[in-house]
Amino acid sequence: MGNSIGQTPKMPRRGEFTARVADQIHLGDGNNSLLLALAGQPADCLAQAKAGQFIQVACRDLNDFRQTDPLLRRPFSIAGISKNYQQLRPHSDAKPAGFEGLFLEIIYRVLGPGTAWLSRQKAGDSINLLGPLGNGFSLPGDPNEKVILIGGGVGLPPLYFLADQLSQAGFTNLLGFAGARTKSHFETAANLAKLPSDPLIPAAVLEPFARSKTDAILATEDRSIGFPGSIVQALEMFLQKRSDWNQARIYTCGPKGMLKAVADLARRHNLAGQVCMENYMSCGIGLCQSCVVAVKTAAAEPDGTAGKYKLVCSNGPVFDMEKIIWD
Amino acid sequence: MGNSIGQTPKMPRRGEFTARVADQIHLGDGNNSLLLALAGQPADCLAQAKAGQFIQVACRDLNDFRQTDPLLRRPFSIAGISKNYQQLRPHSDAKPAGFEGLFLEIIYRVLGPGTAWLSRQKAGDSINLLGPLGNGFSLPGDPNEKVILIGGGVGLPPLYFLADQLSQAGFTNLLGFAGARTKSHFETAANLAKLPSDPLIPAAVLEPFARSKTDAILATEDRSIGFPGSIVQALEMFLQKRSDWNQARIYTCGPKGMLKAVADLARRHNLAGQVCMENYMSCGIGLCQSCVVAVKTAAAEPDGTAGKYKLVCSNGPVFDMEKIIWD
Amino acid sequence: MEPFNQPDLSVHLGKVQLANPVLTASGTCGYSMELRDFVDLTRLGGFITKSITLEPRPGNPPQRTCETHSGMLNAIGLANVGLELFCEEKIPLLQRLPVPVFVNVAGKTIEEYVAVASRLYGLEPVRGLELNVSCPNVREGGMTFGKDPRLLAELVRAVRKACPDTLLIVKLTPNVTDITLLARAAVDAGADVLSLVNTFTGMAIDIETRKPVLGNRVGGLSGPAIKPIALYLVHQVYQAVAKPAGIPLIGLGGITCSHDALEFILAGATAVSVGTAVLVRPSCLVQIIDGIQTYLIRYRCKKVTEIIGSLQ
Amino acid sequence: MEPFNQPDLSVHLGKVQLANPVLTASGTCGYSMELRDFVDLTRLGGFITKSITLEPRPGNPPQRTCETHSGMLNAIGLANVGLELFCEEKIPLLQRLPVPVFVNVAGKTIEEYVAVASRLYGLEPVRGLELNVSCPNVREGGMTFGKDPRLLAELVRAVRKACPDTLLIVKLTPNVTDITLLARAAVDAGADVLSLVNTFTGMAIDIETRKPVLGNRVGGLSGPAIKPIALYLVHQVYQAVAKPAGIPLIGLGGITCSHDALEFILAGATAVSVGTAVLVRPSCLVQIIDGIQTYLIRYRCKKVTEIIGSLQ
Ligand SMILES: Cc1cc2nc3c(=O)[nH]c(=O)nc-3n(C[C@H](O)[C@H](O)[C@H](O)COP(=O)(O)OP(=O)(O)OC[C@H]3O[C@@H](n4cnc5c(N)ncnc54)[C@H](O)[C@@H]3O)c2cc1C
Ligand SMILES: Cc1cc2nc3c(=O)[nH]c(=O)nc-3n(C[C@H](O)[C@H](O)[C@H](O)COP(=O)(O)OP(=O)(O)OC[C@H]3O[C@@H](n4cnc5c(N)ncnc54)[C@H](O)[C@@H]3O)c2cc1C
Ligand SMILES: Cc1cc2nc3c(=O)[nH]c(=O)nc-3n(C[C@H](O)[C@H](O)[C@H](O)COP(=O)(O)O)c2cc1C
Ligand SMILES: Cc1cc2nc3c(=O)[nH]c(=O)nc-3n(C[C@H](O)[C@H](O)[C@H](O)COP(=O)(O)O)c2cc1C
Ligand code: FES
Ligand code: FES
Repeated sequence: MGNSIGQTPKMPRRGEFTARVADQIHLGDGNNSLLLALAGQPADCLAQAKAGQFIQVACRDLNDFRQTDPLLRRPFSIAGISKNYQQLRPHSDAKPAGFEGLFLEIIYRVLGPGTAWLSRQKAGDSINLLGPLGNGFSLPGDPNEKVILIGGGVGLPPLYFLADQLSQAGFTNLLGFAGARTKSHFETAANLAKLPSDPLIPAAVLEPFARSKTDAILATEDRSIGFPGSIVQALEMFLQKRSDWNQARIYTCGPKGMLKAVADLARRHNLAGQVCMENYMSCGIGLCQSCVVAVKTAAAEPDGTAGKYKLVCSNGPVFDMEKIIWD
Repeated sequence: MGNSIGQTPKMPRRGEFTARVADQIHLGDGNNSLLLALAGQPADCLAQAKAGQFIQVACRDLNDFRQTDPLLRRPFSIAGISKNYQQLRPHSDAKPAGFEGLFLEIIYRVLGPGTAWLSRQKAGDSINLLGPLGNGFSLPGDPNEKVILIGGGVGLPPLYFLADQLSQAGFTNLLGFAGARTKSHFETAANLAKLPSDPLIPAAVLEPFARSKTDAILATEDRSIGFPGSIVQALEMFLQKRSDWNQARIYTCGPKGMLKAVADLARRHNLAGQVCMENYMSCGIGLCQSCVVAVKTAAAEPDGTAGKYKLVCSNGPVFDMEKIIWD
Repeated sequence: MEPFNQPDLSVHLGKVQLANPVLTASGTCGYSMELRDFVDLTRLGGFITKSITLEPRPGNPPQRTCETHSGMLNAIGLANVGLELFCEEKIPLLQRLPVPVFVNVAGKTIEEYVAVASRLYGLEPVRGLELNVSCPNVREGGMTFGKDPRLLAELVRAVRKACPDTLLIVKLTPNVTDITLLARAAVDAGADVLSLVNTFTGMAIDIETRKPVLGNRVGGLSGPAIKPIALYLVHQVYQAVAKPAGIPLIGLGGITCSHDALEFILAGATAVSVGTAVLVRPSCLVQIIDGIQTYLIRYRCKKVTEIIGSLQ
Repeated sequence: MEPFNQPDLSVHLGKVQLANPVLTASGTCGYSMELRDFVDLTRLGGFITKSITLEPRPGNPPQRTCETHSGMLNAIGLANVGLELFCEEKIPLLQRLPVPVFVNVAGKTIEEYVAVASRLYGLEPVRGLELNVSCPNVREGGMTFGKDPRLLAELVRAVRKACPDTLLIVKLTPNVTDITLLARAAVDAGADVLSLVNTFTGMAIDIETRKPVLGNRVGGLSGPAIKPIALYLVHQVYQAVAKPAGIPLIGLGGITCSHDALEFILAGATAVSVGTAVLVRPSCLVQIIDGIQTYLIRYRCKKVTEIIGSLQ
């Protein structure tokens, strides 16, 4: 199934693969979860992927040379990887027939032609991808450390995957902060029955966090559910109330405004953390130099980014929070 | 369902419509039959369509302005029109639920990006079309006249529709000549059990002709079924044997080489007839002047084609055979 | 008075007022009657005809067009009925169109342009002339004029002299090193309006026959593929020539939706023409008008003229 | 001896032999190591690096690229590590590549071009230099050289003098009225090979912010959208300059598959470069090589050189 071209015999770090759609389910608010199946040995490098890494998905049939619009691939964070279908689809009874090997989940929001195309793909259809790309989150050294995962909208998927990996690495003090525009974003993923009356009390409300025993706090900007306001405000208020979390490590992903607010909060509270950046990408693999972000560094870098720019696709997408120049 | 923009209140001659896919079935040899459903009054002008007319089909979602490849519409002959589903799908038990109004059939071969897209459309999907376009065949004045319908490959569909219309107009001496590369072209449409041992004896072998009581003679170039060779050779030999058909009117559609051979044969046998031309089209409605074919005329024409060129899309696609300059 | 919330879409091309900024492009919209079953032509800002030449022209040998990625090549070769038949048969039809009509004129020599322009001068319903000095597909398409500022100025002066108060639009070719030189030459010689761009010279090869796909070997590229280049050229001409000289521009090249049209307007186009997209979906013309209106309402603009050239 | 049915794909760019006609394009393939997980680089005909300038360049402010219909705009601004770091860190990596390497050189002044070229002259594994005189995105991109035949000749002569027997490739811009004038100037001044085309200057506007999408306001258009124009320019330069002068061409602009590559070869390109398509799918490079081979077998050609410029 998977194929990668021009690989050296040893296990490749990453490559080009043809995945098959195992299933696709509609979440709330125009979001879909797409489960890709990859069979065969070449997919092994994807099994090693770290949370924060992403894949570049061709949102058209690359073998049809007569159709080249939309031209470029689209980047999506890996939302989960497992050889066990049930782990990624806890509510499904059985694995869809005919799919073996590795399952890789992406969660995306339908915005333009690329995601519209993705949303039309059905079980059994082929999808070409490059991955795993970029550098993932680095986990804290001590599994007893408290960890806060804070994300907004389509910034949440890499944090779900991070919670999986932290949990597998023995971390138990995990707390998710999930923000969205409105409650329908959480429609299928949240167990609203478990929602505590005080929105700042963590609970096992959000399924993709709950699967790795991570309680969560929700916030919606239209105040329709959870904390009324931005998820960063929620974190701010939470930290004021809960001094036991004042040393927590912070991992975040989401829209740029949110990331900046989180970085700001972390600086004020003297918390260390990492941010998973998004940026406009044309290649995702360090070829085009599109995806630069300004970082606090002076000297020219050997990787082709001279001076203040770093490539989100290759040097990131995960960066230490305090390194980013937020403008 | 159907909508046409900027129409005068009286019934429009033609327009832009949004049809829904009622069903799509695979015929042999990479050919598909697509049944479109059009509801509501605007579709009335399509109900008036004549055999030989065609529609221009957008083989992408025209409302997604971010995706413009393949850019141009694709022309397809109308293969059948009916308010009665069963007439176009005699072998289906019941009309698919949810489709009312007019059914329009096209039969096409998957060749490039446009037809590949079409082949992926499923029941319920929307397809935008312009039609009915061009001028159809003109029927002989006397319903007792003998009529030969000779076509090759994807040139057959307009002849199926013509047989329907001739039959409805009371013609009974109809004979179909159907050529293809190989027998799989006729896979689902032919009733091979009824195939006579002498391939030049007409029989009710081809379903879309048989539905209008038109016997047919088949030919395949790879000699896998029917007359071994080209369908024009088959007609030539048939006319030699059957002098009773020596006054027949001829209607033809197919690849250019075949049309030229038919026109040649008609000239030699002194038979009158019409040819339905195909040509590379960019608009299908007389705007771009792409689709010219050389015709025997000297003076400049008021329709924008000066001198020797006529527009296949607007002056045709049906022309009197002897008018075409075959080069 | 416009009703509340209905922005004023009207614009002026010189002394001619258009109800809205959306025009047809020359050569893709015939003489208007071809379109009427598919789009409400009374909604248009204006109509620009296919190029008219002094003598009728059969056009180039087929294949005349060919699809490319998000675009198409054409080498029609200015096929048209010629001036006399145009006046006789098309003008009466165009008279029924309740929107301003502009006739696109092409020729081999200055004399030919002048002959056609003089004949059309003052003829109802012709509200202006668009000089095609940029057809890449025939030697007679005026491309020599379109690439040489001195020749272009000579041509424009001659037509201006023959038609002193007609609205004179000059349609520029993009196939030049510096389009602003041509724009300036046309304006200095008396053009009232510039339209840009015509097609880009291009080619496609059939690798099986090893021959060019088009009968004419080369053709002009149009459609969404060229939009970024066309938009840049409109921006450049607006900044360097049109804005300082107070000359309105008609922007075109790859427009398929109101989003595209608005990009051209923000870049400095007073009006836009739609060519290739009309071949695909005539009703896009009306959708573009409606989309511009929706945009203006969304941003609470009272008039479309507020946003012309408002790119920051 | 080639085994039966295996056509000879090798071509010569001057004295440098390539195993096949497929090269990377400058600026879309990094310094090669970025690609190795996705494509077998040993299969390539040759490798052309990102443009190198004398000093390191951070490049333009983001947003630096933007997708368009079947194409993309880029305004990277020649971001690169600069000559010294290139020699120190990239050259050793390029040495491991078992295919001919060509370094693309850009500069503001003739002196800068000469300084970079002289430093690279004779350095292993550099088999030739490609002069970028056509970057639309920075004033220092050499575009002034690329548009003026006299300046271009001066530049080429200076580099030729500094590097007497290096393979000298000059990469032309398509943004000119008559590309053959530039081609001829480069050849007369000592270019061994011409490569064409670089990107077309273009623009995209965000209608919500009313600002250009790109930080640099304008950028260069590449990808399938431009293929018909690029192909025509290669055809034109081949007929007017390259064929009579016996100079090989590297054709590029929108190539994504072997079909596209073959069109360029039939039009007169001895080799082709692939840019934007590599950003999408690095393995297309190998698919293009294989596709050319299949085509030659299908038409029973013994050598790819048989079909170069064989357009009828
Ligand atoms: C490292 C990374 C990880 C991402 N992970 C996810 C994810 O897990 N789930 C998800 O829904 N989205 C994710 N995104 C964003 C996703 O790539 C875009 O939503 C998608 O490309 C939109 O494509 P489209 O064709 O549907 O819409 P388009 O019409 O192309 O774009 C819609 C909007 O998205 C922006 N956009 C377009 N292309 C990109 C791009 N390549 N990078 C960033 N923004 C873009 C456009 O500027 C526009 O505003 C990620 C982006 C990056 C860079
Ligand atoms: C009046 C008319 C009626 C037609 N009726 C039928 C029909 O009933 N069934 C059917 O299968 N086909 C029919 N065709 C042909 C059909 O339009 C083409 O097969 C189709 O456009 C191919 O599109 P594509 O994107 O799949 O392939 P492409 O890759 O675009 O084309 C594949 C081949 O078809 C040729 N072609 C492409 N576009 C056109 C075009 N607009 N007109 C003619 N040839 C073209 C190309 O030159 C190429 O050789 C008809 C054509 C015309 C002009
Ligand atoms: C089929 C076709 C025919 C054309 N004929 C003419 C013409 O006769 N005169 C002219 O000035 N421009 C002609 N053009 C150019 C268009 O008016 C327009 O400048 C160009 O196509 C770019 O706009 P578009 O991308 O919207 O099509 C023609 C274009 C096409 C596609
Ligand atoms: C992201 C990007 C960066 C580029 N950088 C350079 C460069 O540094 N030097 C150069 O000569 N050309 C550069 N180019 C131009 C390409 O080499 C090529 O000429 C152009 O993109 C057309 O080919 P394509 O359509 O195959 O991409 C760049 C193109 C792109 C898309
Ligand atoms: S997206 Fe191309 S270098 Fe990062
Ligand atoms: S296809 Fe455009 S005029 Fe016939």
